[in-house]
Amino acid sequence: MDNENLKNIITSVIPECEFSADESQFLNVIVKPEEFRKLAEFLRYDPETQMDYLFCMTAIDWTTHFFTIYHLTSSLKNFTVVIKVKITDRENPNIDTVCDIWKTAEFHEREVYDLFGIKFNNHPDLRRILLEDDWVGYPLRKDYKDEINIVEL
Amino acid sequence: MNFNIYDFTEFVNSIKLWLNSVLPPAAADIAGFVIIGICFLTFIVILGLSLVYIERKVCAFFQQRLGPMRVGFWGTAQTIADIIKLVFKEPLISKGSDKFLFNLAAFIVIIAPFMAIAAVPFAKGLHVLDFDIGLFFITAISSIGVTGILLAGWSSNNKYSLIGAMRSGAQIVSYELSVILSLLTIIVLTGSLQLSVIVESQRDGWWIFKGNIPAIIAFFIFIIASTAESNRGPFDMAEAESELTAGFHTEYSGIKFAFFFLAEYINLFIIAAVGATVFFGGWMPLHIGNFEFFNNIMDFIPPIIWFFGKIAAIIFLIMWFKWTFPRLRIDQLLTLEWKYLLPINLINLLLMALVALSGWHL
Amino acid sequence: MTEQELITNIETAPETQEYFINMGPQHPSTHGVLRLLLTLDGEIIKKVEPHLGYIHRSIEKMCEKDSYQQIVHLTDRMDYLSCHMNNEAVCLCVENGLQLEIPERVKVIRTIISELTRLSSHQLWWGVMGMDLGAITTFLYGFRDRELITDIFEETCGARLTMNYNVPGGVMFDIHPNFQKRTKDFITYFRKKLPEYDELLTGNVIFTERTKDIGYLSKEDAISYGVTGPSGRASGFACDVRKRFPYSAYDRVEFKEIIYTEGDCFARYKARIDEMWESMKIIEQLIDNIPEGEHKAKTKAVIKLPEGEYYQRVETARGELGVYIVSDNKKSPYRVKFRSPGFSNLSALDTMARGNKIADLVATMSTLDLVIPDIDR
Amino acid sequence: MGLKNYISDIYNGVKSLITGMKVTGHYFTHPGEIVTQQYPENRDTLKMFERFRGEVVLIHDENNMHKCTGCSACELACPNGSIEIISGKEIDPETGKSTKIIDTFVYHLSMCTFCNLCILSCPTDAIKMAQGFEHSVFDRSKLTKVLNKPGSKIMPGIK
Repeated sequence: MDNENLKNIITSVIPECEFSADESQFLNVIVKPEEFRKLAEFLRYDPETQMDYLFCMTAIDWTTHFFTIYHLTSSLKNFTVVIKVKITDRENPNIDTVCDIWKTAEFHEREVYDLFGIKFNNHPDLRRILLEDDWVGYPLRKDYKDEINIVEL
Repeated sequence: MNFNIYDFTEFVNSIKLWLNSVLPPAAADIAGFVIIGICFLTFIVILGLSLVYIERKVCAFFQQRLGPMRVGFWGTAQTIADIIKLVFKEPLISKGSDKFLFNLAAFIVIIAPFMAIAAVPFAKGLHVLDFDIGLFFITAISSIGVTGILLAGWSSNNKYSLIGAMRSGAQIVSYELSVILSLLTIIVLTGSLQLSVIVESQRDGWWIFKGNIPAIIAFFIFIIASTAESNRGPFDMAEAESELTAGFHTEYSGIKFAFFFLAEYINLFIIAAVGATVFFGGWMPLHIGNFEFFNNIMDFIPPIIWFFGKIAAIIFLIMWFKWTFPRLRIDQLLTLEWKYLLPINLINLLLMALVALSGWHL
Repeated sequence: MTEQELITNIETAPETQEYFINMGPQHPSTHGVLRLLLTLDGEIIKKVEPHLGYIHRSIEKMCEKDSYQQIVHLTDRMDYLSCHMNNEAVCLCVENGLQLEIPERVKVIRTIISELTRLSSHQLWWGVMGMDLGAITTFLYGFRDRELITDIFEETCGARLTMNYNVPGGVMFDIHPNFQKRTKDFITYFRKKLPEYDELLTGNVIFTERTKDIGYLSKEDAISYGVTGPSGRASGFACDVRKRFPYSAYDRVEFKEIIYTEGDCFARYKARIDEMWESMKIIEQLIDNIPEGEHKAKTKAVIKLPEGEYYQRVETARGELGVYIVSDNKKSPYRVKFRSPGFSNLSALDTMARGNKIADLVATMSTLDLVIPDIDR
Repeated sequence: MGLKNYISDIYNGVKSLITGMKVTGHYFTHPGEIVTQQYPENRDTLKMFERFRGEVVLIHDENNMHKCTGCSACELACPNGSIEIISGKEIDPETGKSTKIIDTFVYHLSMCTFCNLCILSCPTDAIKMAQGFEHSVFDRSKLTKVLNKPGSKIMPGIK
């Protein structure tokens, strides 16, 4: 299946999604947080896609909004899709968890929560994973300031 | 004073006579106790230190290393340096531990092999406790040590220690059976539990050769079971440093830790001594039936060398096990005992009885 | 009574009480500062809860300040046992972004050194695996053979562990004149020594009893948890990046992707042992055919990646390492994410260890081959 | 059948154990294969490989001349800030022009990760990695080193 087909399938589920420029490495889909869960479930369980392997999950802070980024592939079929969820709420960013669909997301979501402060609704155990529990702030946000620990060279 | 390295009876008697001549009888007895006690203390310390050194060297050679090389010639003074360090270390007692039992445990662990070593026949006449239940006494006393291990694990107030102690309890209780049954196999032939009688009965050949196949099987079971009983690898469940950090002696430091360490090696010595006495004729030189010429040559080597040579061989074998095999899991350990060693042992005992009845042994 | 029935019996017994044990951060078999909070019933594990971050060094944050050349040396400190592959991942990602043509010689050199690194990592793992199970001698034998590889590295790359041999565009130095000879000598030597590993551990009855049917991970779980590398392939998950997305010179060598379907500790053990044989095969194919040429493509002193996102994956000794670079056309990246294999592999530990004993947890952990700096980053 | 399995289990188990013991036994009886190096004793014969990265040194020739122009390219290339170059000015007596020279080349060994990036960035090959690896000291401040020797000058002709 090529990217065109994949685009069609995804559009049939989520009509309002955006696709990124063609020259990027993988097919990029940008969706809203409310629709993300639906798309994830579809891609995982639909017999045509069967995206059972979430090989990378992270987030980016674009100062005005966040992207949570899911790199998905299938162990049975050879295609990859990157779902980007645009979260515009900086004060209280939240998104549905997918850790019941891909179990690896449990740790990765905790990491994203830890470093970006994005909350995952219905996550069974959302705590900081790398930093201490009483850490203040979310270090990978671009507006994070730490005068003691960050040394500017 | 008549000194004979082949027979210590006269030597010991002359000391006794001399003591009696210079002291009143009660005082002479007490003086005798003190002398023996001091001898054993020195012996145990030297034995412990040298066994630690030997173990480290043997282990190093198995692993293509050189082992300790710095202190003294080829590192010979290394263990002395270690013990000095341990003596000067602070004896830590963790908060929340039962202090009395915590201290007591270390002593119980060291006392058990201390008492057992008294019954070991070193050479003809060089034998402190030679009574008719000698073998029974050794096996009974040396299992007191497990009380110390259990106490140590419980009183440390540390979960790792407790797990280690419980494992060790289950292990020693089970393997005690195999040790005793494998020794019983030979007792069928000797008809006595007295160690001097057992040694004497091997004047024309060691039981491992005379006792036919059952004796060989019994010896292997004995080696396995006694390794397990002394908590050494591959049966070091109680310590299991990669699982339980250090098991029952996690919380011990300084000289009390040294006690545990020393006790392990003295136990090793006692096990090897019992094995050597029962299966390899103790201090008895290698004799083949009525082959006089050969027997005379063998007799020329002093019995004390025979005895320590045999012990060294058995200890080496046990060390070889330890430095080759992975550790068993606790349930596998018990499976090995109850499903394999014990049934084999019982059948073997029957076989031996058959052999003894039919006179098939030499 | 089967073991399962025994476990249920214990579970239903009214007087037993679950208790917690902290395994780590200072524990001999967590291989670093990993803390596992175990919920135990007697010796049976009810739950494993990993607590990470004891050596979190915020490498991803540091990358946002560093130039692309400087990022490479930070990745050495992630999975220090497969440092070359980590470097290679970043370099490939940057080269990919720059559309840089890499000399053939560089590709071959990188592949050989990658495979040597994999060998050395697996040798260390083998030694440590034996030690975790109580056979300390294996540790020394593993290190003995590994020493020869580190010597090769030291001669060519200048360091034994954190080599930093890759730079964007190529490798830092050309190979040392002795490199080929030493590598060939090593392969001949190690072909003799590897059967010894089997004799010591693989066939050993105690070892097989300790590892067979322990720490089972199904294929579905392996994929869902993203368990990759030899651990994933032992569960039947064909995830070898070298086969699926060949990079460097992997498209021109023949090797087998080791796949076992048992999914237990022994399968993971066997997968790594077999991988050592395959690595040696790859090196043998390439060592005599290193093409002539430059050891480095020309790059600018200040590298600026064009705006965009770049994802590159490589197969490290522990599994699939992903490097995700988002660039905004400055001298340092906007965001770097390292998808480290250990992090995902560790997340499956709970599933694998439940219902087993503490001793099995140790075996399971050592077959997962965790490197803590890789997990914490 | 059960009994047969039982016995073959025991036989195979014992056999595998003996195979393992053979391996360790082989090494025990072949002390010639011991790989231990006794480090402080073998200092005289211990030679590091020429590419080994032990510490950064500034190359001085026999006339106490070095090639560092003080351009601080290495300072910029260093990811950890382990190099600090404090430069001064020198007035050429013949032409009267002032040129930039190094005053002190400070090297913090405690921060160095031996990544070799400074060496690669140096335009005049003034610094190199030396093979010394015995860096342990009792006082941390001793790890901060000044690499240019006192009274050293820049080699003529290096720009």
